[in-house]
Amino acid sequence: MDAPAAVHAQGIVKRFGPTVALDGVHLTVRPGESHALVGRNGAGKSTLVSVLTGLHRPDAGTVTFHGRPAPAPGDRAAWQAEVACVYQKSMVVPDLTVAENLFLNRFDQRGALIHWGRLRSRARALLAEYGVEVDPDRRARELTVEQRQFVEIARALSFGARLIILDEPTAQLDAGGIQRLFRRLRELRRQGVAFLFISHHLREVYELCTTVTVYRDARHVLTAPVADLAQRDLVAAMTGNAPSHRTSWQAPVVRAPDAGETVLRAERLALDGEFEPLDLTVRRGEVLGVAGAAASGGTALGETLVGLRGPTAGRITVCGRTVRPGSVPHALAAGIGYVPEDRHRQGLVPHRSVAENATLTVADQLGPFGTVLPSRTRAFAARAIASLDIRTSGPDQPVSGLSGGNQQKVVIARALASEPHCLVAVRPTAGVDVRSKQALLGVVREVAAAGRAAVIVSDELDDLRVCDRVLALFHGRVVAEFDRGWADQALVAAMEGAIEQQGGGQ
Amino acid sequence: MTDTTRQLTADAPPGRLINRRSRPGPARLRNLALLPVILVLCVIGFIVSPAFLTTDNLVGVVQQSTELSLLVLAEALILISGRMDLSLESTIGVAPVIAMWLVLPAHGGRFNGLGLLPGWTSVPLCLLVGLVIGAVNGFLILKLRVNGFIATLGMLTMLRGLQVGISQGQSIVTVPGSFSYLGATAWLGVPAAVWICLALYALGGCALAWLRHGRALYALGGNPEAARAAGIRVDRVTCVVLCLGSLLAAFAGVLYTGHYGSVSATQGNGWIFQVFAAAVIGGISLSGGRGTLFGALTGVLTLQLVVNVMTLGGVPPLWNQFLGGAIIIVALVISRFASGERQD
Amino acid sequence: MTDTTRQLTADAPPGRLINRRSRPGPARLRNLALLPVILVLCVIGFIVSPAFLTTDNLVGVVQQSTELSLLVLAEALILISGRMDLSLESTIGVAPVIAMWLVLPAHGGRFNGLGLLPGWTSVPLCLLVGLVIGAVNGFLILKLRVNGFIATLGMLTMLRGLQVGISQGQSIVTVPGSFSYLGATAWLGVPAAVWICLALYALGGCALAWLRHGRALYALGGNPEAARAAGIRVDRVTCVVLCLGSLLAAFAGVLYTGHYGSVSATQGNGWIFQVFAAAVIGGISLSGGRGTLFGALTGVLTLQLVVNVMTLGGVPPLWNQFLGGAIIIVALVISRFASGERQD
Amino acid sequence: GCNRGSAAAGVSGKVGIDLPRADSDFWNSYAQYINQGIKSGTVSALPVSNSQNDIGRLVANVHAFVDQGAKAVVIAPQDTGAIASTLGELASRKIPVVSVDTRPDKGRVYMVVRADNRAYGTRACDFRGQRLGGQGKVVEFEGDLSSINGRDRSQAFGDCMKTRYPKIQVFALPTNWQGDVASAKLQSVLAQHRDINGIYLQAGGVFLQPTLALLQQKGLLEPVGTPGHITIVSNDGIPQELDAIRAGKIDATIAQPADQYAKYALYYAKEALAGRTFHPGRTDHGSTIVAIPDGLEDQLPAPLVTKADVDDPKLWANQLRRQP
Ligand SMILES: Nc1ncnc2c1ncn2[C@@H]1O[C@H](COP(=O)(O)OP(=O)(O)OP(=O)(O)O)[C@@H](O)[C@H]1O
Ligand SMILES: Nc1ncnc2c1ncn2[C@@H]1O[C@H](COP(=O)(O)OP(=O)(O)OP(=O)(O)O)[C@@H](O)[C@H]1O
Ligand SMILES: [Mg+2]
Ligand SMILES: [Mg+2]
Repeated sequence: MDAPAAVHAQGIVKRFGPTVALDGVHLTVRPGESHALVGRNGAGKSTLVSVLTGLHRPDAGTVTFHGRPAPAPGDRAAWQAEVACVYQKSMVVPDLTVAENLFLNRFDQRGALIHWGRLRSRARALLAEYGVEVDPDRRARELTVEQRQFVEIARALSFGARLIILDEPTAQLDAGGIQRLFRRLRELRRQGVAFLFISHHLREVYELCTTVTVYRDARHVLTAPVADLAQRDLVAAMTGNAPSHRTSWQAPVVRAPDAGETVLRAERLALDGEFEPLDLTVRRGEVLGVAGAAASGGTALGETLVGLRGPTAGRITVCGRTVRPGSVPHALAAGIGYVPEDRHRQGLVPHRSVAENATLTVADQLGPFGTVLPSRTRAFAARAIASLDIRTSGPDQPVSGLSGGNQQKVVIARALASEPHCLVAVRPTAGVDVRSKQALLGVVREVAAAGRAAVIVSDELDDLRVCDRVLALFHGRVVAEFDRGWADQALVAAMEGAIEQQGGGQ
Repeated sequence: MTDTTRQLTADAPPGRLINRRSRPGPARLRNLALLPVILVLCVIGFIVSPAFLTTDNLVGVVQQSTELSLLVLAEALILISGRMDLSLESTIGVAPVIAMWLVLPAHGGRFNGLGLLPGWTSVPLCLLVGLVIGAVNGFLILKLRVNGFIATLGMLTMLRGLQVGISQGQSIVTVPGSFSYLGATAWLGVPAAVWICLALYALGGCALAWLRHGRALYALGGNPEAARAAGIRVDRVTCVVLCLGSLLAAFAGVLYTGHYGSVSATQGNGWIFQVFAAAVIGGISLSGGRGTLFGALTGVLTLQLVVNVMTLGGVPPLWNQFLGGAIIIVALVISRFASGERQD
Repeated sequence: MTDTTRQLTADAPPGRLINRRSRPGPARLRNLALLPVILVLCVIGFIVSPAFLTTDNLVGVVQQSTELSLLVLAEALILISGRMDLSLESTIGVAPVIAMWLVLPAHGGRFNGLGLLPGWTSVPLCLLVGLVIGAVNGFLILKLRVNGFIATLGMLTMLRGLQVGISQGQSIVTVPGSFSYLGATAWLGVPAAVWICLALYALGGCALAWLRHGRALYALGGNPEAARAAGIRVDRVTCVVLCLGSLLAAFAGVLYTGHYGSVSATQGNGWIFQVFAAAVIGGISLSGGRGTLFGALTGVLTLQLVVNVMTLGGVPPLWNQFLGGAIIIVALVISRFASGERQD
Repeated sequence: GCNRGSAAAGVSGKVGIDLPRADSDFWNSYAQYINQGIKSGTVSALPVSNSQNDIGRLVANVHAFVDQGAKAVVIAPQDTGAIASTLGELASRKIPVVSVDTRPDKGRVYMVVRADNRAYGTRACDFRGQRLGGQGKVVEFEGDLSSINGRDRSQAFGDCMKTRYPKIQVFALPTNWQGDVASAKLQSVLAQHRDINGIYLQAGGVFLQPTLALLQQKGLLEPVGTPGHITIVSNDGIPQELDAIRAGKIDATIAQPADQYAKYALYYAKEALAGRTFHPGRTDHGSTIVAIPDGLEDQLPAPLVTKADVDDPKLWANQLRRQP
């Protein structure tokens, strides 16, 4: 209580048009403290981050750093001296080199000119601290998502600020990456740096943080030491419901009938440079997991199954009929539904309504003769909104006005709209809050229970837990297969290629 | 599961919902953004000259808008699907010329064609030429993946050159009967071109609102990757839109030729800027996925009314162009503030 | 953990890293994409006419490129920072006219100015007018947040109208001495304009490569939010670039006026398309954040060589424009495949 | 084509000829006559270039001519100012210049071959004034105010109307030489004043058909001589105009002599190569050479064509007709 808080925000109000994103919230992070900020999608966490880093000016309220009032809104240098941040949105410039992205606008200058040689060597050293082996001369657009995320993290941490904000930094990282990040964070914490850490993975909160603040519906709910708060109480605080007994979702024990007929089958399917020939069978009532870290080829496998990419070899059949390779419409017609990895890139048409986005795959079923009847569209969307609990002002709201988790639900609604025989979902719960995650995984399970099938490609254990069977993918090869009841360690080890198990696949 | 869902929905703070329902929504406002501008222009026109509000004058304004408005319709469809086509302004001239070249007799006239085909084929031929041009644009943009703006700019120059080459730079004044009929007849006292144009706009508007493929355009323009992942055949739809756009431009050429009784080598020269201006002040986004045909139509009318009011008002010829430019900017600013959306 | 990483990296096919080091990288390739085109044009020129490879002819080509290349320089900077400015093509005419109007004596000449200011101020005045135009563009785009394409299109029309209004549509042939000097002197046997132009390109290229504010343009064009978060004053830098662009266009106006010995009312008319074409086939991306000035310069030279070779080769006049358009498309396709990147 | 090695010119040297544009009827006729002249061997010419109404291109083309060893140059600069410095350069290289249709504002020329555009405006005004008996309302389609010919015609017409027929009301409509703009504006004016009784088209090529089409649609296209007829005077003398005169749709046109332009452009180029000099005064082809500040101008006659003399075989448009 003696040293002034690293950051103290009081009575912050922020409105976007009619939406109140923050409603008089407060937050205090003490020096050297690692403070978690949690809440459901759209609770206002990212908005607070923008306010704390000077990107948005609050409509009301004050922010102080170490007891001093926050810098003037335009004075970015002063803000950067106070606080560094990894934003939820990608803040790399795709056409600049990695080195330049790391030192954007704070170049190593001798006189007026930028000294590129020194900049590169500094960049190389900085990246090496995180074990990221990237040529600093490469353009950022050529990096993988994970590498890009590390570039942003390295940049934020290199400012030497005493306060660092990380808004969902782990959403794009695999387990190894997360461990490397955490080690670095702990090191910094020992040096007295304070953190504000935002994540939907409560496990990470318990692992890293000492204090937690919960926001709900733009309001502050509670702040407490992490140690004093059981996980189910934390979830209850986030969702505003009485504590339930389950904290991480487990598939119900309804076993799929073993003799269920094959819904989706891939034979000797291969894509050069991504994954080697593999076989894969999903039966009626079954959820198949494909576990794989960032570069394992899992995403490519998912995209190949749904026709976004053409395989270099092999065959895909749905219910015995061969699907034309590399064609989304045919895959869709054959009964494959798709939840893409990146909803902003492949999932949503931002300015169009929730109804339109949700019915994008079934536009041919909404009226006779190629027409799309507004009444049917709305009815369709209303059903989806109700059954998936999408928080929206109505089917006509533009989908860009929804929070991340709700946007994700719209994407899932879109995939389910066509009533697919087999749902293929790539990291379906990325950036989605706990409650929504349960709901979404529940939906996947329901699909299976209704006698259909699903494939989940993910590296999140929570996602994989709902699966009946999990294939572990490493560097494009199936290295292991697990049945229900696997141990976390074993699966993680397999994903990281630590065990070369008895040649996977069937 | 479903129980929880119900519960949650009931939980949502009720204030928010009501709030959103009551306001008309930016999308709709955007379409009406130009109506105040048109109203003001009408008032000014009425003050400036009593002739403004006569049927003759207003029908005249509308008729003069027909060809431009068809190009705007074409460009609007293309813009909504996230592309651009500059070559429309040449298509309006080259398509009729090629059609006539194939149809007109090889001897005797001022302009000697090839006389390969009978006269009644001239309109279909003209449309066919439009289709072919659209297909070439589609090939360049979708197969070769070159920049659409510059590719169609090259096409603009090339097609204009083709027209000059074929017509030997002359105006062609022997216009086939079917052209003249479409361009110059009146139905119910209003030029046929106006009816056709309105019908095409209505058709296009309905297609965008209620047809599967119409809605696909918005998805395509808003986020092509998402559209692809949702099973829309992106390249095919884009190609169809490009062809359709050129087809409409060729049809505008038919109307133009009929209306003015000749094809001049400069037909449509410099129109593309007006086309873009009309579309954008009418609320179509240059980056795709946003806007309506109704908005585009108000854009065309605004531009045409400006010319009409300036003529009636007897603006000094030397300052005509200056005023025209200034009014575009003012209309743009008004349309931006009336719709309340940033336009970038 | 770190061990695993090391191991993994070691596991990676060794070819990759080496491979990466040795190839020049797509960014660099992109800059050189037009060199083969230029080479081919030179060979054709040489075959077509012995006059092509004479110093006289080549210097002529370069000199005729100066004004266009300055506009392309201006547009390239603006495009890299993620904006567009169509009004440059009017600025090149209106800025000298306003300067002369203020400077030329009120009586006696064919064109009567106001005679407000002494003659030596004409060049600074002209540049000042450029700055003001840039500032107006900046105000429209950054403060009023209207669409930049259409706002500057409105400015284009308005400024052209202003020029016609002020000059009464006449050419002004009494050109101040400082204009003529800059536009017509030769230094070391090569026109001064060429030297100045090269110097400005070199300066611009260096600024983009080694100055903090130069790099800021790429950041701005590539991801404006990231640029803002990194502390770049987005609006201020954009405004400066817009002003700088108009300033360069005004300076191009000085050179043009000196070069041709007069300001004509149509000065620069229709150039903007050429400016865009040169920039894009030179590798500048219309969506911002990509391209170099060297590339843009090769774009200008390509276009100018095409005209020169066609003249020397005696292309039939009627087919001149057709060929010109076709060559733009071919150059675009070549530049796309040589750089290996999609251009959309 | 490949004319490599042919640069070793004949005794008299080659002539560089630039055409101003390829998209107008008038200039294409001019181009035809030029080609005929070259074929018939009047002069030996370099490949004919076309500057597409762009002064930069014109200058580039002239440079290319010089580089190819042209000994005389024939141009038609539509921008009369911006050619000044090029003329200076050509003068310093002692290359004579024949300027067709326009008189450069500044710079030495060997000969300007043109009809007097101010005379066009004045004649059109007089014809109109007499037909209307000094009263009425007249619409004038102005070309592009930034073109000297358009400006000269507008000014002369306006001045003449003001001084000689002050009771005639003139509506001057700027059109940028565009037919659709002209039609739109005429329609607006007609809505305002149904009693328009005269129209002056500054260029028949672009304005004629749109005007006729509009009048037809409005039911105002009465034949010449009937009551309610709107007097139309056009300018250019292209074949379509003569057809319209024959058909009684328009009253008159001022024939801008494309054939004479071409013929005398080549003629003066040839004489320049031969080193002949001319002096002000009447010529043997019914025109007058006058002195202008930096050279001479041969003012070719530009006859006003009416129904009476529309079939005159001397008119270039009628000659054109007889060609295969
Ligand atoms: N720029 C904006 N314009 C309008 N509304 C916005 C904007 N940014 C955020 N919002 C709204 O503010 C609310 C809070 O959003 P915010 O991004 O802060 O949520 P969050 O807690 O970060 O959610 P998530 O966990 O999904 O990241 C949401 O309802 C969102 O729709
Ligand atoms: N009403 C709105 N109008 C405009 N933009 C909005 C609106 N609401 C939200 N946004 C934008 O969409 C985003 C949605 O907020 P949110 O943070 O919940 O999504 P997200 O979690 O960022 O998605 P992801 O986790 O994939 O990055 C906001 O950051 C904001 O930029
Ligand atoms: Mg967030
Ligand atoms: Mg999120």
